[in-house]
Amino acid sequence: MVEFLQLTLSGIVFGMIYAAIALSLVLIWRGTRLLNFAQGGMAMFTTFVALEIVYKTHSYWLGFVVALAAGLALGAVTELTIIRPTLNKPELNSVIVTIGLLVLLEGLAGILYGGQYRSFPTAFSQSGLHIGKTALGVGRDDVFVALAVLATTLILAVVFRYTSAGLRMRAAAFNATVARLAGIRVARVLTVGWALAGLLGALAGLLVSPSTYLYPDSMDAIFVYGFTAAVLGGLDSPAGSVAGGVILGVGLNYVAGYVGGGRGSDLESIAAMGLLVIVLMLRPAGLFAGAKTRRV
Amino acid sequence: MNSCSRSLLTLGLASLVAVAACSSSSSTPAVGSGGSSGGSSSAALTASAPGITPTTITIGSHQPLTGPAAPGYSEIAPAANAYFQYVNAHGGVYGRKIVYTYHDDGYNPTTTSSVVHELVLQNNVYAIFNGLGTPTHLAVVSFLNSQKVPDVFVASGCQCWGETPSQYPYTFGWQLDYVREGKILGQYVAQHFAGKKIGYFYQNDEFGQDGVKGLDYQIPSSMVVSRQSYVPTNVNIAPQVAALHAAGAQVVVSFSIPAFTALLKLTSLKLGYSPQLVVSNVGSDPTTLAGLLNTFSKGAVNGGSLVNGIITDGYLPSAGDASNSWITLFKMVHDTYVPRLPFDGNVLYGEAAAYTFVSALFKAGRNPSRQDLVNAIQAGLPQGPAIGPYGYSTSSHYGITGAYIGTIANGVITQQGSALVTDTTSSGAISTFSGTEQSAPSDGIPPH
Amino acid sequence: MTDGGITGQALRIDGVTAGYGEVTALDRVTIEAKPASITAVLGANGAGKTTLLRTISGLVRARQGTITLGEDDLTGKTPEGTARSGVAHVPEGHGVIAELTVEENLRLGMLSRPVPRAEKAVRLDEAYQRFTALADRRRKLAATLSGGERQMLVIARALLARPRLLLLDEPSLGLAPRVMAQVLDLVASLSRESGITTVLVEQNAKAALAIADTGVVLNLGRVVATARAGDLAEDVALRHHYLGF
Amino acid sequence: MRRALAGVLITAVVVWVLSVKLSAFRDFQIAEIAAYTTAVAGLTVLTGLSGQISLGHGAFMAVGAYTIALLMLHLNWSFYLVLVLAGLATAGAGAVVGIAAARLSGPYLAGATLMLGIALPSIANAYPGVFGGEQGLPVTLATPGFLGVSFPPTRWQAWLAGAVALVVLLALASLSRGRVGRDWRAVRDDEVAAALAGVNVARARVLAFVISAACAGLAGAMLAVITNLVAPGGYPVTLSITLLTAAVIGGIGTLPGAIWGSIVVVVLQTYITDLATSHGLSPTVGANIPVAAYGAILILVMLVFPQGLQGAIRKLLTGFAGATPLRRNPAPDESPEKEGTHELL
Repeated sequence: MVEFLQLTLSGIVFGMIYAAIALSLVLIWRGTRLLNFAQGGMAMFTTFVALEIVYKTHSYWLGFVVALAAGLALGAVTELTIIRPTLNKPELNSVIVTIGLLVLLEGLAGILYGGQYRSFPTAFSQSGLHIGKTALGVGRDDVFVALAVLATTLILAVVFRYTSAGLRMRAAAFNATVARLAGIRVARVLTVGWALAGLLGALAGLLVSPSTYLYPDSMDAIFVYGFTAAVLGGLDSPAGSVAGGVILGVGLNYVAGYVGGGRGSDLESIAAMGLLVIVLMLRPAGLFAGAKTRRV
Repeated sequence: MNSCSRSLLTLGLASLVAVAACSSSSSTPAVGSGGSSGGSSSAALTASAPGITPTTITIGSHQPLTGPAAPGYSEIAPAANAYFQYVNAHGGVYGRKIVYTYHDDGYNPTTTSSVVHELVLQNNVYAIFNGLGTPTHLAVVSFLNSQKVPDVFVASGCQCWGETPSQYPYTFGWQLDYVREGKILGQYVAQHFAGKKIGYFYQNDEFGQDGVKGLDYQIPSSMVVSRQSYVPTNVNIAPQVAALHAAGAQVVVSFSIPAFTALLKLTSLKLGYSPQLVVSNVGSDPTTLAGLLNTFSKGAVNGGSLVNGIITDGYLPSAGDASNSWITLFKMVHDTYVPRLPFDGNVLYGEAAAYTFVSALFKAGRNPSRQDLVNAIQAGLPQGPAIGPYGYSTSSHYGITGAYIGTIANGVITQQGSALVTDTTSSGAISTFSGTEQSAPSDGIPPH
Repeated sequence: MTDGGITGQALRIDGVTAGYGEVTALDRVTIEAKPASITAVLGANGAGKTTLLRTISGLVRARQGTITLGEDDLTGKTPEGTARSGVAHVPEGHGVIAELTVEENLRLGMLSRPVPRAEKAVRLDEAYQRFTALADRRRKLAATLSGGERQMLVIARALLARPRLLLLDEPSLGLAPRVMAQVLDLVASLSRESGITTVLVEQNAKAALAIADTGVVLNLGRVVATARAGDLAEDVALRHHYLGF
Repeated sequence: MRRALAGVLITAVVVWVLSVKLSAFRDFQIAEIAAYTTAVAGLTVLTGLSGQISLGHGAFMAVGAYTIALLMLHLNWSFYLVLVLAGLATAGAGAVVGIAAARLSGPYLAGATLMLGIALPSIANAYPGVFGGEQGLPVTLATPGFLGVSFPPTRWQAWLAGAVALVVLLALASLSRGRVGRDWRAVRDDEVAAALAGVNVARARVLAFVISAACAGLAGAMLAVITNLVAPGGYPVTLSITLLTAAVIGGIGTLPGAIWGSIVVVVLQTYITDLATSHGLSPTVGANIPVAAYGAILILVMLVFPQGLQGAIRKLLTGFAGATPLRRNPAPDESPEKEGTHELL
């Protein structure tokens, strides 16, 4: 029972990180109908930036803020320079461009920062929390991780739902032509979408790197699970991202903890595929697919 | 030193002209093979084998310089190369300079196959040295043996390199294999923690599985309460640690890479769980571990103290042991040629392997064929920096066969008792090594 | 409906050529529309009617010729730009964003130029008073609306922008005859009340001409006839040849 | 069809001449390129013609490779028989995946196939008893006796892989020109219209997966022979992504493009690495420069040659007039909403 609690809680923490990546993918998907394969690579890069700042200034929070700003900038610059020219080209071109960007960023990180594992600081203590004598299996910092992602998601949801900036972004995402005819500068909105996605990715990088170490490929596996979470939840649904992330994080923890007699971690990717296949067979556009998915 | 090497170079150039003049006299006699014919003026240097010219010896390797295995392992080849540069600057190997070409394979066997084909077929290397990784190197071991290319000191503790010289006559292991390591650690655990509950935590590949095999030869299965494995691509090991905790394991024996040793420590911290850790050599480098744990435990405890008390084994001197002559030598080489790398277990590993290779090259003679190198190693190598003796013979291509048990304290592995040697069988005894450790040659060049 | 001081202005399309790739869809088209008039653009499928509207609003770029609205040169402006200049284009069939609620769709109409918050509320209220069917559904997704309600929604949205020029592409498409009549009546009364210059593309030429001041007939991208709506409706030869009634 | 046949014959001659003239290592590279071409050709048909994306084709290569390794190891059957069986086994796997995939649209299919590409090789790790675990299984193919003892094995592999690739290319060319290809294109352009025109949409989509998977299986089998080993480490996600990259860089939906793309991914990496090492750069920098350069080149090619290399070549040959986009045929007045939207992925 204690083990179940521990598995659930630590699963939620990892799930929230998958959710952050998933959310950034959803932001870009809704705006540009494009999967950004460089999302993990961008997060890795901005986290290296944060690490440099932390080493130089010994201030975690300064590094944190700079990394978020770097994420915004990297997202916007990426959209303006290499994504925009591909948008009216054959559809896969922009995907290959994001793959190229991923490889480029990993190469650059290797050149600038070397290929070693670098430990990344946490915001709060990692020592485990207890209720009475029961260890929860998560530390104060894990609580911060979960809350940070949740808060960011909620802020985004409010902005999207209740502000005119949010309305512009949603309109541009759902129907670019109508949005333009309503006077919305769709191109600018897309850039903002990429910038926000960059910010979310940077947040994910900052939050996950203490538990994964930082190195050029460190976000690859996280990206794959984040992508899986986005697909599970439905690529048009931010709420789906969070649900998908948590379901994946907790589900994989149960598989690793209870299946295969100590060798469950081998089965995790197989379990993730199984989960994905089952969900998609029942709901081909993800768990949170809207009532109306037909699109012209 | 400097003028000496220059004169050797001139000699080399002269002989190059001589060879060119003689044109196609391909059947070069192998001069001074296997012997210690280190005499200065005996025979001219010739292009005695592919990759050998009168002035150079070109060797190749495949290494994970990028990709998931790069952290840690990408230091090894530069460190080995640093030692080769040191040798080159101090007279080379009978005047020849070692040219070390190592290609990145990203730890992908398909790429390994591609780069090794290039090294052998295109770059005509004399030998493949210290190719890193079990799955990667398995992709090229048959090719290298079919091409009769010496495949020496594979950087992996798989039994595959040493067990069957008849199948792979050109392949040689070097580091302590994981089964022997498991046996030595297992014996220690069985003796010192009798009656305790033991848990295993291991990387689910041949490294961890062979290690567990060795452990099981020594630890009664009734003592083992939980066996948890991980895959290196998945950093979330909370489930495994929770299971070890739930099973009440008081001692956890870990066959893990340093990152996962650190994660094991960290995740235990979150559970308020502090078992005695016994960690294989691969995952216990104190420098690396302290670095990985330092920022983790920010505020609570410091990284160095988290590492204290870990029990491990070593087949080379500990990098933190400044009084050891080998460490002095390798630290000096490190500081001169690759000062930007941390002086940790990986750097030490690369330099020690390179030292062993140079030692073998000297033994192979002034103008060695490829077979001469193989014969020289099979005839046995001096122990050099290793703690235990090499197992090289015509019937065994195992490298180091023994190790000591040590405890980490203040960034150094402190040796407990004397070195132990054993074999890879389930019943083979573990005995105290009767020989003595050697000290490093004063000029840093293997005696010849 | 208060019109905020904006009255309709003259639309001048002068020698405009436009198309897609190698296809020329409009060939030196010249049309003039008086302020606060309704111009019905008629013609068979592929005559270039939709392209004409798309060129005015900037979705298609004119290769030559000029388009002016009052004093404003619209030539070469982007759709965002023409929207800011007071052009409201209701595209054929696709004008509603089904994933947004009714009210959000309406709010889209007030994004092209800054509108004070209080003024927004006033305009929305007016819209709901005029289109009562929408008022009941304001929190519902637009996806739940019927075809007629959707058409109401897009027209209401266009009006919220307080446009100087209203471009309507097939507003009656797919509607039942009774609903279609309502929609066209609405267009006529809007033009009369608020003095908006309107360009109306319609398949149903007879119905369109009934409310229009001027009729323009396009064929294969060229203007083949321009006349008072009443005159056109009576020109039997033209009707048979181009308009099919 | 005659043009395709001519193209294949010319390529065969070129491969033969190169394999004889160039060094053993170049033979090895030719064999690698041929194996990649086989897989990329299948993928380019799947994605470019039938409009379905796969980010998990590496998994099909693994299926082919393990089939050949297991059958040769345990049953000792002839390589040529086993090669055909590997193709068939992978076609079966393709059918299973294809049936599941038929319901999924662009990004969902991408996600599902990506997980397939990751999960399938890990099965080999989970069941080491059968699949040899991380160490994998050895694959050895002897050079046939009639070529003599001294015949370089890499040349034989180059011929073999080249022959397989050319047969596959020819088969795909004839398929894509026939009714099957017409159906695929119809399904790709508009499923509803295709269904109304009497095309069995589901069957067309599944068939594309079956054929494409079979090609990947053959490629995997050949690559196993060339590298002497099947191990899960040889089929990482990056392999699947590399295949897609090769298809798009070469020119998605074009068979010659499959060859160009494969040459790029096989040769470019080696070439830049050699360039970097020869300039004596520091090891970490030297190893990462090829990575960064490769990424930059991918981006540049896509920006400069949006239709891929085959598109660029065609443009060059036809003097800027003939290169028409493969997808997107804007029907001006009918579908104004298409503009600027991204559908497949």
